[in-house]
Amino acid sequence: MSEIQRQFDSVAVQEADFDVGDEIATLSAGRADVGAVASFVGLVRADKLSGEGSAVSAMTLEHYPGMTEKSLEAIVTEAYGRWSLLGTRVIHRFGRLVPGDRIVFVGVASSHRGDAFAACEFIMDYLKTRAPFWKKEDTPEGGRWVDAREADDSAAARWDAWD
Amino acid sequence: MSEIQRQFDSVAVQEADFDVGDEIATLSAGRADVGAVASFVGLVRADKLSGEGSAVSAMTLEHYPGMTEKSLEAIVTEAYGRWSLLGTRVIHRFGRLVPGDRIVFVGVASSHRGDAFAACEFIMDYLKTRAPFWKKEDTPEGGRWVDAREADDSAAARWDAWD
Amino acid sequence: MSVKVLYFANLRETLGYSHETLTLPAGIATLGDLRAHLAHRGGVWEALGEGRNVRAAINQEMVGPDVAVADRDEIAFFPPVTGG
Amino acid sequence: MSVKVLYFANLRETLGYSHETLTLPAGIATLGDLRAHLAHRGGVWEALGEGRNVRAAINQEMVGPDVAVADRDEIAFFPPVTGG
Repeated sequence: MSEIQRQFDSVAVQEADFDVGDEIATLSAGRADVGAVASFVGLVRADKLSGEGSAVSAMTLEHYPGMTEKSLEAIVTEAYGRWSLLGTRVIHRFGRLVPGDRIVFVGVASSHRGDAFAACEFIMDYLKTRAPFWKKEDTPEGGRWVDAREADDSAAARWDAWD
Repeated sequence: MSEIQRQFDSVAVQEADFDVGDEIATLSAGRADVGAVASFVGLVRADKLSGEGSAVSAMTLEHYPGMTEKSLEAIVTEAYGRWSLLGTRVIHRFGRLVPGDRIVFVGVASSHRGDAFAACEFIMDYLKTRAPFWKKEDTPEGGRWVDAREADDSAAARWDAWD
Repeated sequence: MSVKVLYFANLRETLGYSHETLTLPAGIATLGDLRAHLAHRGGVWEALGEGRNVRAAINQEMVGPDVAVADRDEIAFFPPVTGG
Repeated sequence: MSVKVLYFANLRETLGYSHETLTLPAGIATLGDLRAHLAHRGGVWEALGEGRNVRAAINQEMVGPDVAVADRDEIAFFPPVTGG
């Protein structure tokens, strides 16, 4: 299996939850060249998710089927071009989620920790600004679409200076 | 339980392996304010672990009992002072390990991913230069103490500029 | 020239459409032209007007307003993304 | 003044000691003084000599050569750490 194919198999957009321990273990399973696995789990927070005051009782994640996968694959390919990586895994859920539920997983395997950390954070930052997902929160006042955060744009823009 | 006590309970130095999925889940279990868990797993590589050419068949991690725990606690306390964190977990193994074995786990929970990523990488960088562990590799040519990497000193020094 | 247009999230709710198939009148060459054409319908469609924070994709790739539209393209309009 | 001295990793192997209890002669005030005193034993102990890459801790805290040594201190000498 070529490096390119491996990258693309590594992206999943699904309603189901995932097993974080399994995903991290799979990134180094059966190989002795992986020295570092950096990973990230994003979860639904109950408090002030979009910066306002209301408690969130649930949220629904809408996405653009087809484009979500393509955009995540593009982000991962970009990461492979920037760092020396041995494996990646990106899982993003959609549908109805409640506080404490996992939303997203990003795992990156590399020989050295610097590459693994940088690529993992890069993928998250780009995913936040480029992958077509939209959150709608259930609050006591009714449904509320989450506004995009400027902080996410500037987090993603940091990486552009590297070009 | 105070914040300070929680930090100190979060450090473990042990021979036994650990369950990565459990450790990450514990960092957000039962709370709805954690939006981000960044984590790192370090593993034994078989290839050129210390930059030389020989394959590594096993390694033994020696440590300074008492000081290891104290130094890890100091690193975690430093991280709490720099970022807004909701939980941390640091596990470092000692004894005999073979390629593919987990050596170290660092997990950091926060409301936002920026703090979680930064603190996780900071703890790893400081652990690499301050925690009293020493690796001795078994190679076809016999035992070999791993030399400290200058890259680790400069990785840790990055954070000093923030003071 | 016929294109498929998709709408997502609050834009989908505001417009009351998730998708439509459009035969484009002459003079619509770019994504920006198409957006202006749709906003010109008035009423709820002003949500696509100039100054509104709307992103767009052609064939599932996010692009800017100057990109040309071609026959059978899949075009999508949506608010800034909020996943992750 | 009596102190406990610990040695780790390749330093422990080179010296052939993991620890010793030492009654310090007069004139040893700092960690640097103690290190020079030990290196002065000659032979393998030159591994503690000036220019060798040795780190040290007093009471389990890494410190520099100018820090004062006190009665009953636990002092450790070791190479740069390589954990993680």
